[in-house]
Amino acid sequence: MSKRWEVRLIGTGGQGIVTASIILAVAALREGNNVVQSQNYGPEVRGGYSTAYVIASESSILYPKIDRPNVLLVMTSTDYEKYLRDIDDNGMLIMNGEPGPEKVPDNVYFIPITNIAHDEVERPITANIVCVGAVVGLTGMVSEAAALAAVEEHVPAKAVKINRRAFILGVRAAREALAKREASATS
Amino acid sequence: MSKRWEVRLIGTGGQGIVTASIILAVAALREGNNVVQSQNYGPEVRGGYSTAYVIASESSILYPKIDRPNVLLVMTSTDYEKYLRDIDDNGMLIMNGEPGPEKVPDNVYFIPITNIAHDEVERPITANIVCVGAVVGLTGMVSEAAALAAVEEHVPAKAVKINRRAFILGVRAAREALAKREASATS
Amino acid sequence: MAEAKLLSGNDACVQGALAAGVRFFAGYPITPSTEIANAFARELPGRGGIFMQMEDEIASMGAIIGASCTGTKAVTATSGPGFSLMQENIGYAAVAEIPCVIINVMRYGPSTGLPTSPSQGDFMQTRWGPHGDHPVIVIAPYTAREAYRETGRAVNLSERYRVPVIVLMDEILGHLRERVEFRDEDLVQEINRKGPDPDSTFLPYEYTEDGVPPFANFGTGYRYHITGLIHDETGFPTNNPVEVDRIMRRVNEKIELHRRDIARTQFVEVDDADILVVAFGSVARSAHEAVRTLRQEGKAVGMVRPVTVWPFPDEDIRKAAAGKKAVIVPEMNLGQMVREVERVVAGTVPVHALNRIDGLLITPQEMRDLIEDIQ
Amino acid sequence: MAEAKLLSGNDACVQGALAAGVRFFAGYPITPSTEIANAFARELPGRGGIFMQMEDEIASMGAIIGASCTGTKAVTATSGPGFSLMQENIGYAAVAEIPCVIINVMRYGPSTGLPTSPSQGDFMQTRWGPHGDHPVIVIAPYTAREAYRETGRAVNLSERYRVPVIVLMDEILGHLRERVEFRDEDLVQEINRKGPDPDSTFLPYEYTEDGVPPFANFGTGYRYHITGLIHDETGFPTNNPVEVDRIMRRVNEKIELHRRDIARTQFVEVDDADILVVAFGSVARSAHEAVRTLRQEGKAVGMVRPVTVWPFPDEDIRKAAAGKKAVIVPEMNLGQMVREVERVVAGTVPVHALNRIDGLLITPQEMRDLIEDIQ
Amino acid sequence: MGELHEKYLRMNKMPHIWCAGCGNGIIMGAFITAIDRLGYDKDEVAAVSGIGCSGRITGYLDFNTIHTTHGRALAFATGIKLTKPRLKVFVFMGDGDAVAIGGNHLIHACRRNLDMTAVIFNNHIYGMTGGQFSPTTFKNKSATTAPYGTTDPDFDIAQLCIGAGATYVARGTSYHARLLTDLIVKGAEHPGFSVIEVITHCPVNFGRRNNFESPAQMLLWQKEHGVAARKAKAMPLEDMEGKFTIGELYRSTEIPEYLEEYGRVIQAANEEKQP
Amino acid sequence: MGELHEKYLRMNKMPHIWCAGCGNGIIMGAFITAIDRLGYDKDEVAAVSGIGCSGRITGYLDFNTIHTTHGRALAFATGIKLTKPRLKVFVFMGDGDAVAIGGNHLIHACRRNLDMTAVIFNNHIYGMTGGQFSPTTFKNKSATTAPYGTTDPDFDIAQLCIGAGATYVARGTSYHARLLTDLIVKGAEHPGFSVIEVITHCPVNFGRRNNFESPAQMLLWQKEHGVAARKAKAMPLEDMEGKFTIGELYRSTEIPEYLEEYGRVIQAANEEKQP
Amino acid sequence: MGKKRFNVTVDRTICKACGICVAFCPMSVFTTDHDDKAVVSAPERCTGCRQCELLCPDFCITVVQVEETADG
Amino acid sequence: MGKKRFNVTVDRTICKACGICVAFCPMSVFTTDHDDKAVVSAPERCTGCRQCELLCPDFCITVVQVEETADG
Ligand SMILES: Cc1ncc(C[n+]2csc(CCOP(=O)(O)OP(=O)(O)O)c2C)c(N)n1
Ligand SMILES: Cc1ncc(C[n+]2csc(CCOP(=O)(O)OP(=O)(O)O)c2C)c(N)n1
Ligand code: SF4
Ligand code: SF4
Ligand code: SF4
Ligand code: SF4
Ligand code: SF4
Ligand code: SF4
Ligand SMILES: [Mg+2]
Ligand SMILES: [Mg+2]
Repeated sequence: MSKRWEVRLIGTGGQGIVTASIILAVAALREGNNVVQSQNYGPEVRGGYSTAYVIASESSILYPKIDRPNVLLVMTSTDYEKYLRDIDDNGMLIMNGEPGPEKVPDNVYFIPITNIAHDEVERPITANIVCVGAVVGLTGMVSEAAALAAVEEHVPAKAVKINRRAFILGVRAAREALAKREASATS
Repeated sequence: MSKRWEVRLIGTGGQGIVTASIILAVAALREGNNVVQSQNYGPEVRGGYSTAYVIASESSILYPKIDRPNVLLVMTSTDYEKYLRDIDDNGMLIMNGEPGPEKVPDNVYFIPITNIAHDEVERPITANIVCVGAVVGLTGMVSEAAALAAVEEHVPAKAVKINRRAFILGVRAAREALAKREASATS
Repeated sequence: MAEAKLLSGNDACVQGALAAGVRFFAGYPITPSTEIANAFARELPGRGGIFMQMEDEIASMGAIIGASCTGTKAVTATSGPGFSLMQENIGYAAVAEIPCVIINVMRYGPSTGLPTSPSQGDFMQTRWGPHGDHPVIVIAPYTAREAYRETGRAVNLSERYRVPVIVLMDEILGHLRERVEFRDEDLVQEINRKGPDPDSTFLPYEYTEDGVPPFANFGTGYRYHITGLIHDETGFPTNNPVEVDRIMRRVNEKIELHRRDIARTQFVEVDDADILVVAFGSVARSAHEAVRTLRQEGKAVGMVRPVTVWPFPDEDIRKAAAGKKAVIVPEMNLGQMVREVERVVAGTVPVHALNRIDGLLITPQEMRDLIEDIQ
Repeated sequence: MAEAKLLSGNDACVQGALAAGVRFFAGYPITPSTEIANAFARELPGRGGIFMQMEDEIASMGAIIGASCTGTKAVTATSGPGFSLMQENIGYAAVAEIPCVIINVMRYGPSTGLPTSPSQGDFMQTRWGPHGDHPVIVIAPYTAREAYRETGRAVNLSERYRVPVIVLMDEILGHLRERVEFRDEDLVQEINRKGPDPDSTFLPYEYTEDGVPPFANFGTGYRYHITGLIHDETGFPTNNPVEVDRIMRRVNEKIELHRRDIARTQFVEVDDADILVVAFGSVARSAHEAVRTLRQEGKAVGMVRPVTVWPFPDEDIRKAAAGKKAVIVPEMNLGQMVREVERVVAGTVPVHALNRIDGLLITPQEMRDLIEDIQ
Repeated sequence: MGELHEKYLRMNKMPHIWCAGCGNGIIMGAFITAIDRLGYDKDEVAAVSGIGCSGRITGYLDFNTIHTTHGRALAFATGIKLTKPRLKVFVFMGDGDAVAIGGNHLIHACRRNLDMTAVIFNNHIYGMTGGQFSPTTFKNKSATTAPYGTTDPDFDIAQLCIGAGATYVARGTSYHARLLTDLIVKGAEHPGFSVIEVITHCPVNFGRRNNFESPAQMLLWQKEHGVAARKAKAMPLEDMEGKFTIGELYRSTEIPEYLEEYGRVIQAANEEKQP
Repeated sequence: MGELHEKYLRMNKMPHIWCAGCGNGIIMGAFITAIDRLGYDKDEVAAVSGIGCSGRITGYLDFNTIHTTHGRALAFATGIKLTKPRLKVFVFMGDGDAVAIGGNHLIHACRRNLDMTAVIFNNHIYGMTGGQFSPTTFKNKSATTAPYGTTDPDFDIAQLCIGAGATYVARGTSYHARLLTDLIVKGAEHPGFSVIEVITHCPVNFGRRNNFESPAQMLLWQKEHGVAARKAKAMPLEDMEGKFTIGELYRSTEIPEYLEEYGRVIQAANEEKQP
Repeated sequence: MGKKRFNVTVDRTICKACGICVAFCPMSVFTTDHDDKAVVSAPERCTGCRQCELLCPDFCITVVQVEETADG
Repeated sequence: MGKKRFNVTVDRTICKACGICVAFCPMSVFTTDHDDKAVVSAPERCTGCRQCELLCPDFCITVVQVEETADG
């Protein structure tokens, strides 16, 4: 890991966003990085949206907040334009869903996370793990092996298999998106 | 009133010492003086001894405490020697009771306050008013009229008469003590 | 009220509060403040008011805030242990901007301490007791007459600025009785909180020029919301950083904005003094006495007495101390106000603390001794 | 404990406390400290300890004092509103000299405030919250690793000096998880309170050389009395001025006497700096970051961070500030620690406050901007 | 939403922020229905709440509303009622709010008998802080502070209030919404302090952790475990095992209302004034 | 003083500072008699008190003693008992201490059922602060904060405790000193939390103000108004008017003792540790 | 007597998909959509008991009586 | 049966003159002195009921059985 990763995930309470961010943090930590992970809640722990983030870096992390992340994943909306200004100039934006007909900027990726969890994993609750897969697949911020190990550690013992599947499907979707982007770039 | 009067009364809880000091204070106030009156209690308002004091002066009274009073009246003991060092160099000490056989210093007066209340007024509860009379009679710090008016104001309506009597008996005892002292001084 | 009377500090507070229109008292007994409750119990019911003995000090503080919501001027009185328990709700009154007055008759702490001994150990607590930044006004009278006037003023300031105001007494002042003869300037004027303007929409936490929003008393046709959560000008919770910053600055800064009206400082022979004593409350009586006698002996000593102790009179002290040989700060604690004086004079004048924590009042003689030592 | 783990600030406190031998926790849930209660609930029962959820924070504080009387190391955790409620009993622990630890994970106040937003608004309250003069030790870690170590140290200091120790966290540190890899110096050593000397008569509040009396745990054959009234060395109440003065000076001064052991201050590139930042807690993370990047740019900026925030490191700050062009004090409040810094530098160096009260952390960039402005 | 909602709720604050399926919304509905039935003028109603999910209700109700500190709602309400007795005062509290930190204020309110109505949202958990057990959590339940299951005995709020001298005590549920409205109406009309405990449900912080698959299941539990007080009397004790009574549980008019009685103090004071 | 006093009291603190005729001394005598009968080792007894005249008792008892803050004695005691269960813990409180400021801790102690014994000195007044009315002061009494007579309704402490779930509740008086000793013994032996309310008298701050000419008269009042619980059951209700029951009022063994039950938590935690 | 008919509507924008109406409508008037939100699938079965209205925590449901048919 | 005799003593130094023993001794064993303190005036009447011991708030009274006379 050569750069400082600042990854933010936006979801609604109960979507497992916090766990996803912890999994990313643990994976990065296992690979020898410094990490800081945290989250914001709505009023006390009630309703509304929640955001979680991870900072990972080889050097020590003092300032524990993210101002403009270099990776932003949005579970709750497909309106990517609203979020473009929130990310770092070289940042990547990952939206949950299918892109519209219009041309999408190069740094924006659409991954149908909920759909994958719903239709392919057949367990909507695993959306957050699909999400981990997508981030890892798109960014390579941690190795897939490290990420998978972290996933297995953070899900209930009896749900390891299904979550492994969710992760792999997330990674695969990411790879496909990358390939498509590359294709469209070269075309 | 030309001097600054600092009068302290020592008694036990329930002897009406505080009321006595308030009466002296009100009398002095009515005569146009500045006054400060206060008291100490034992632990919270419980048991033990209590002391009350009055400062009266024509000029304004800032420091509200008495270090060495110029009048000290002790209801609880006849051991005057113990108290001599507590008073001002020109101070007067008034003890409740009869003097012993030995010669008593000039500034020490014995007034049998409790006995007067018990035997002459026949109301032990009026001892504190006898005490007011004694102080007024011995010191002249306020006029007897002002003191009597203050007494009448501070006792229950139905007990005015008996307290008036107590006051007068206190004054009388004081006069007698003064006369005796003068006699012995001239003899 | 021209006739001279013998009035205790505690009773004077009650009289001052009543004169300023207080009609509700809720409290829980505690030495040495109990006489205040006793007097309110006697005085209020015959004046259309209510005296309420609550189950504890937390409830007492809650009840006076509730009473104030209906537009009733409300007071509680307590001492250290009870005052400590009131902090959370004092913070509530501060942030929700509910007028109310808390009389703290200081006794020796911490904990049960010495219940009948005086102290000035709560000086800093009156400023910093509740969690979080909050506005405060604290007034410390030093005579019964001033207890009357300043308690009345406390009620008025709380109404005018929608802020809890603390009257900081101590056992000595609370329990002593002294001659009080009210003059015209002592007469407490009743000041009422500003109400909503009937011609415009009511915004419960509106940004007005004076930094103080209008208050709609409950039951007068304005249905709005009061909360201890940080709220916007509508009174509803917000965590929008811009709104949060804006309202909390206003709430805190309104005190500074009105410092001239809120502050009261007494200067005694300060101008030509070499040595300055800074003292408050009962200790200032000793200090004043020491100044008086030293002046009689031709010594150039003066005194500054913060009557309003919070906001601390930074400028008054700074100016008074300028060019003096030394500043002396006597306190019945281990040195609390002296920290403020040190901060304010910022090294320009040597500052000497004179502290007593044996439960007794510092005497004028002690101050004289220290002054002689310094000279 | 050598393996790196992801640990939250709140969990780190729990781990540190357990390592120092804590076997009792009593608390009442409150955001953002609740995870501490949750973790103790899981960890204690399997280690011979007891987790107790009390009816409120007052009871929680009472219960940990009671537990400490039997010799059990005891902790509670809370945030602003609960911390305000604990003040009376914290004063009790201070004057009765009962070891215990209170973790305050600061949130935005006053009152309910912004329950999930960080703040440093309780800085002064940790020093002055209870009525009356009282000793305090307050430690403010800035990383999870330090939260572990300093909570352990807090337990030890409370045992060694018989004083309540406050661990002052904030929402940011409490809720973030970060890499923690314990080194040897982090290992918490268990320190136990000094017991009675079996060869001499036990005096519960004996004047010893180190100013700390021996503690006899309840049920070990010493039948003595503990009270929150001012007591003499036998432990029984006294109001003898000489005794009162003596014991209360000892109780308060023992902190100063052991300052060297209690104090911990971090100095970051201070010596050759022109500009000094003084910061604590999470804000110090931003400050440290700012110093790091400014140094990379060749700017002579340094930082002093009080780890032990109370007693305030007067000397450390004074020395560090000497000769600097300016001192900057960034805080997530309206300016609390800055008052201490001003007092201490006493006008020798200009002091700039940088305050944020919108519920967000001050950024390194803001500090850089201010520093550039000053230069 | 219907007319009732538009009349009594602050529509610009809707939808409320309570979680999906949370009982609080149902109780709020039952409450405004009661107010409508009582015919109170909105300007003359004061709603007071403590801190907790339940405490949020005052933000939505279009009355004179105040959201106080945790556990202290009744103290604030006491000050309001005493100084403007004309106001109809309703106090909303959670179980933690009312009987953990606020227990003392509750029992003293019961004792005093000042004419106010307390509605206690008993969801058997600290909802807002994320699922710690409360003094009403049953045994063997899971909570964040009871990872091994709860062992603390729980309060019977109604019994507690009766023991404290309350003059009107009722228990409803969020499931029995019509009954709840009735009980609130009766409580409000009772001259003196009235307590309505509402057995309700927190699907997020209680249900999920305790094997309730859905909010509906939790309502079902209420339906199956709530037994009408009258019916319960006729039932053998064993059949009531694990169940609870609902309806009016206690009512007495022996103790006069607080302010009525305080009138004697005022009278005595006034008499003393004229010599 | 006799052997008993010398054995259990700190003789260097005698005579105590309670006022002439105060009931507190009588209760202290009954208490040490109970301890003697129970045969407890002095080193193994912890006595905890709050603030008030009654709270002073711990200064005189020769055990492990702690005089806590006003109203909080039970909270401190809970910490002591939980961490050294071997100790026999007794908690002394005044009426203000126990049911005004301390009411919440009392009801929670009743609910939890931790094995301690609370002795409440109910003299129907705040003694120490000089005679303000308390939550147990009857109507129409005079107090410094009730110059026109009290109008607040009063708590029945025993009913309050029963409502809160207490498993042992008894009431004695300072007059019935032998009975009081019995009740303390039984309370101490009860496995769980026990409350003994003691109707006692404050001649100085209650008696004087309320037409009791002497302490003896106040004891007489207790004698005449305290009716044995068993006898009361057989009496027509009218005859009990203004009277109160004494003796054991409630006892149940249905609810397990707190620490016993907590053992389940410990067991579960230990089981989880060994996989 | 005439059979009453009711118009049942769900405000989908505020429905939180809690499933309560689905579970408690005695006539199974509701089903759920892909987001688990309530859908009025069989309004004709509605008897106007208003259980759904009373139990919907989000006040999404309105039941209005439409007409009275006289074919009884 | 033999009639028991008792030695009743009052510790005058600690007696607070409350009058309780005087009022409650069923045999009127006590009277008061000029300070209202208790005086054992008729010890021979004592039946050893110990009411005085139990009710004296200041633990001033001791009742000790002396001897058993056989003149019954
Ligand atoms: C003094 C204080 N302590 C703790 C808290 C934190 N807190 C907020 S709500 C709550 C309890 C919530 O439970 P409950 O009262 O049952 O309400 P619910 O959320 O379940 O409706 C707590 C402990 C607080 N706000 N103030
Ligand atoms: C927090 C707090 N509030 C108030 C007090 C003052 N105070 C001391 S004792 C007491 C009440 C005494 O009454 P009670 O508990 O009945 O005891 P008693 O003196 O009658 O035995 C009070 C209010 C205190 N010490 N602490
Ligand atoms: S946490 Fe529970 S009580 Fe709170 S809103 Fe959600 S479901 Fe309702
Ligand atoms: S004031 Fe009353 S309770 Fe206190 S010691 Fe005196 S008589 Fe007893
Ligand atoms: S009113 Fe009754 S029948 Fe009609 S939809 Fe609602 S619950 Fe179903
Ligand atoms: S009950 Fe209301 S919120 Fe729940 S599913 Fe039905 S319509 Fe939606
Ligand atoms: S033992 Fe009985 S009879 Fe004898 S003196 Fe005492 S009270 Fe009287
Ligand atoms: S009962 Fe005791 S204190 Fe009272 S008069 Fe008799 S001997 Fe004296
Ligand atoms: Mg709840
Ligand atoms: Mg009492």
